[in-house]
Amino acid sequence: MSDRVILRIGAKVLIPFILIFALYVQFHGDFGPGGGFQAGVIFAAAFILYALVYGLENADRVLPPTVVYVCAAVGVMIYAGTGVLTLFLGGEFLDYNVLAHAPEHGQELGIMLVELGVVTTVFGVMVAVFHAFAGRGRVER
Amino acid sequence: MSANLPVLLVVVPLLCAPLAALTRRPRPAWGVAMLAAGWAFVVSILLLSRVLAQGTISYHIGDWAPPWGIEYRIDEVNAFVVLIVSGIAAVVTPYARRSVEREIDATRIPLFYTAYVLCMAGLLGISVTGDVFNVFVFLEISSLSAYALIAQGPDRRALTASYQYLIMGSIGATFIVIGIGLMYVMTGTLNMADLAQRLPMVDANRTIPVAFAFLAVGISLKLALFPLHLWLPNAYTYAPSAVTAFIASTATKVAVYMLLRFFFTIFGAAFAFDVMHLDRVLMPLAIIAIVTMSLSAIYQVNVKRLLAYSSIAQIGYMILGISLASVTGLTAGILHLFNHALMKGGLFLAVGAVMYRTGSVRLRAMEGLGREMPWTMAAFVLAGLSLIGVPLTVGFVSKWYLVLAGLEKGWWPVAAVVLVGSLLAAIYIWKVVEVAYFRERSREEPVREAPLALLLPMWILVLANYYFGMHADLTVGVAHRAAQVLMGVAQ
Amino acid sequence: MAGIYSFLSALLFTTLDAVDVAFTEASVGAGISTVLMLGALALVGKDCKPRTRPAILPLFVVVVTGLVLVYGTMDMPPFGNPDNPIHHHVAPRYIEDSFEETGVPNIVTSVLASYRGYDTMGETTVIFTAVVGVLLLLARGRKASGAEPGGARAIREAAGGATGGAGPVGSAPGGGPPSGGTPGRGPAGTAPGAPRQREREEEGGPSDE
Amino acid sequence: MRILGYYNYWVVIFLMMVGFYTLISRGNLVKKLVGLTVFQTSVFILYISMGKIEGGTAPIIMQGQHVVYSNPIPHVLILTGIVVGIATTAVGLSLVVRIKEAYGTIEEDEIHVQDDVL
Repeated sequence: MSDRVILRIGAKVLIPFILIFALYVQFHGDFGPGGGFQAGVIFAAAFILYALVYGLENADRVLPPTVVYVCAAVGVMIYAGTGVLTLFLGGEFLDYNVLAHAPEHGQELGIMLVELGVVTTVFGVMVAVFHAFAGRGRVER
Repeated sequence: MSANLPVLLVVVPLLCAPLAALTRRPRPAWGVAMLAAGWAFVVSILLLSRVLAQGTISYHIGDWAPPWGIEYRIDEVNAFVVLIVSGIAAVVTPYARRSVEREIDATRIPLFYTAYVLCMAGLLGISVTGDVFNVFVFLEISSLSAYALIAQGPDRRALTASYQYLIMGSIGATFIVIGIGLMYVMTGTLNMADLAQRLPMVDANRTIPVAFAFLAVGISLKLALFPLHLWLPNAYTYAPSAVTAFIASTATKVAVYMLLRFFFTIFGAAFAFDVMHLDRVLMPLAIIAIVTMSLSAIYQVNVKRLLAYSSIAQIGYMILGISLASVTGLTAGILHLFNHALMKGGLFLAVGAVMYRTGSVRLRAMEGLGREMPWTMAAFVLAGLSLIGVPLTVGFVSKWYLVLAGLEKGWWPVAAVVLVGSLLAAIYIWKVVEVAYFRERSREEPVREAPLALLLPMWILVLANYYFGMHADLTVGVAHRAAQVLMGVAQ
Repeated sequence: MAGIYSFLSALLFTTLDAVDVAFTEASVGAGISTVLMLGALALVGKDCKPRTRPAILPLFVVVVTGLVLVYGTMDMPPFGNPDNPIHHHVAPRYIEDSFEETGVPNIVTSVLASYRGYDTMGETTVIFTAVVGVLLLLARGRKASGAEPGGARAIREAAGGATGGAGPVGSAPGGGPPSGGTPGRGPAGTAPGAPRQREREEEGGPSDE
Repeated sequence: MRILGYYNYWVVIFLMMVGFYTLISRGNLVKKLVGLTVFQTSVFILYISMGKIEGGTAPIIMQGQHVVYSNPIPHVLILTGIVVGIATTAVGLSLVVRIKEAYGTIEEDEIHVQDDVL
C-alpha cells in the first residue's frame, strides 16, 4: 500500500530526529527546560512510533521486552545507588558534593547520574506499559 | 554508617524492589523481600532505641539543611509506627512464601514481591519523612503497589475492589495535595517543623481552615474512617491472604499516623481541637463506626469480610482515643495502633491458613476445623480473645487506657461504647468459634493442619498479643512518650 | 478529550512561566496518556451507556467541595503578587544561591535533582511501581486463553504446580489424596470457568466433586 | 493580569470540580479515570498559579541580568505530580482492561448486577 510506504519512510526519517531531540533534552536539561523525565518519554515515543508503524513483532526484535523491563528496574537502582555511593564516600544520602573534589563538579556529576537513572526508568516504564497494553490487544484479537 | 540509618531504612527496601523484579524467579524474589523486611525490622528497633535514649533524630538528605532540603525527622511517634510496619512485614513475609505460591500464578510472583516491597518501603517512607510533599510521594508508592497487590486476589471481584480502592485512594491523595498546596501558599514552606512554626502566624484567615478540612477528608479516606470506608471491606476480602494481613495491619495504621502528624505536629492540637473542633466531628463518627461496623460484622458469612468490618470498628477506637485530645487518650490511640496490628495480623494470618487448606474463607468452609486444624483455630481463638479485649491480652490494655481517658474527661459514654464494642466483638468472634468447634463438617475429605511455615508466623503474632498484654509497660511507656511529644508541640 | 485538555493546560503552564512543567505535561498528558487511553479503549470498546439514574449526591458533594475551596481562596494571596509569602521563604535561596551551589542555571533542574532530589527518587520509584502494577495486571504467560479471568487461572496453575511437585511449593505438605488433591484445591481446580462457578461450588460444598 | 485577582483560582476550582464530578458520578470506569485526570491536572494548574509572579520569567538563571523569576518550587512539585498522575492512570486503565475481560463490561451498574447474581 502506498500510504503505508509513506508512513514507513516518514517514520524512518523522523525517528533519528526524535532520538537526537531526546538526547538534547536529556543533556540540555541543565540549561533549558527538559531533563531525564522528558527525555525518557521522548525516547519511548520514538520507539512506540516504530512499533506502531512496523508492528510489535519487529519492534520486539529491535528491543526485546526483557531489555525494557530490565531498564525500568535498573534506572531506579542507578538513582538510589548514587545515593548509596555518596554515603560510602562519607556524605549524606544524595549529597553530591562528595562525588568530586569541587562541590560544583560533584553536583553536576550527581545530577547527571540521577538524570541518567530517571531517563532509563522512564524509557523502560513507558515502553513496557505500551507493550503491556498493545500486546494484550494482539492476543485478544 | 549508623548515622545514616534513618534514610537506609527506606532506601534499602527501595533498592531491594527492583532487585526482586530482576530475579524473575519466585524463590530469590521472596528472599530479597525477606532481606528487605528483616533489614527494616532491625533498623527500626535500633532507631526506636536511639530515639528513646537521645530524643528526636533529624537527617538532612543531600546535606541541604531544612527547609531547603528534605528532612527525615524521627521522634517517638514515628519510630513506634515504623516498628509496627517493619515488625508486621518481618512476620508476614516468611508466611507469604507458601501462601503466595498457592494463591498466585508463579510467573507473577517476582513482580508480586516487588510490589510488596515497594508497598512496605512506601509506608516506611511516609512514616519517617519530615516533609509534607514527600509524604505524598511515598503515599503514592505505597498506594499504587497496594492497588496492584489487591488485584492479585483469586476472585475476579478483587479487580473491582482494587479499582474502587484506586478511585477512592486517588481522591484522597488529591485532596491531600490540595491541602498541602493551600498550606504551602500561605507559608512558603513544605517542611513539617517549619510549617508548625509558621502556621500559627497565618491561621487566622480562611485558607488554613480549608487546607485543614481537605487534609482531614483526604486522610480519612485513606484510613477508612466511617462514612469513607466503602473501599475497605472489598479490598480486604478479595486480596490475597498475605496481602490482607499486611495491609490490614499496616496501611491504615500509617494513615492514622498521618492524621496524628498533620493535626498534632503541624497544625497543633490547640488549633485542631479548640479552633477547628475536630473532636466534634471525629468522636461521633468514631462511635458510629464502632457500633455499626461491629453490627455489620456479625452478619457476614465471609470471615475475611467479617474481620474487615471489624477493622473499621477498631479504627474507630483509635480515632476515639485521638479525638479525646488528651495525653491519655492519645496514649490509648497510639497503643491501639500497635495492638490492633498484632491482633488483626494474627487473625488474618489464621484465616489465610484456612484459605491455604480449604480454598475458601466462608463460614461454611470452617465447619469442624477446630478438630482438623487445631493449631490454626487455636491461634484464631486466642487472637480473637485479644480483639474482644479479655484481660492479659493487648486488646484489654488499649481498651483500659481508652476508658481511663474517657473517665478522665468525665465522658462516661466513652466507656459504655467501649463495652458495647467489646460485646459485639465477642458475638462475631463467637460466631466463627461456634462454626469451627461445634459444627460437624459437611465436607467429605478431612483437611490437614497448615504447614509450619504458616503456623510459626501466626503464632509469633498471637503470642505477642499475650506477651505485650502482660508486659504492657513496654508499649505503654513508648506510647505515652509519643503522646506527650504530640501534645507537647501544642503547648 | 483529555489529550486536548492536557495540551491546553500545557499552553497555560507556559504562560505561567512553568516551561519545564509545560514540556512534561505536553509529552505526558497529551502524548503518553492519550496513547494509553486509546490503547485501553481499543481493548474495552468505547460503547457506553447513557446515564439513567440522576446524580444528586455527587452533585451535592462537588458543589460543597467547590464552595469550600472558593471560600478558602478568598484569603489567599492575590494571583501573581510578588509579595506573597510563598515567594519570601525557601524559594529565594534557590533563586539566589542555586547557581553557585550546584552550577546549574535551570533552577527547576537543580531543585528537582539536588535540593529535593529525594522527592525525585520517589517519583522515579512511583513510575517503577506503576510498571510493576501494570505488568502484574496485564502481562501474561501465554499459556492460558485470554477470556478467562486471571484469578481462576492463577489458582489452578498454583494447584497444578503443587500436585506436580515441580514447583517449590513442596510436594509433601500439599499432600492429600493424589487423585482429587486437597479439598480446597478441588473446586478451584475443577472449575476452569469463571470464579463465579467456584463460589457456587463453595456454597454447595464439595459434594460437586 | 492583576484584574484576574482571584478569578484565576476560581476558574481552576471550576475545572477541578468538573473533573471531580465526572469522577464520582459516572458509571463508566474509563470516564471515571478521565475525570480523575482532569481533576488532578486542575490541581496542578492551581499549584503553578501560586508560583507565578507578575512580570516574572521562567526560572532559568540568565547570567548578568537581574530579572524576576517565578517561583520554581511549585514547578518541581508538579513535575512529580504529573508523574504520579500518569502512574495512577496507567494502573487504573490496566485494571479496567482486566475488569472488561472478567465481566465483559465496564459499566459499574452492570458489574454490580453480575456480582449480585452470585
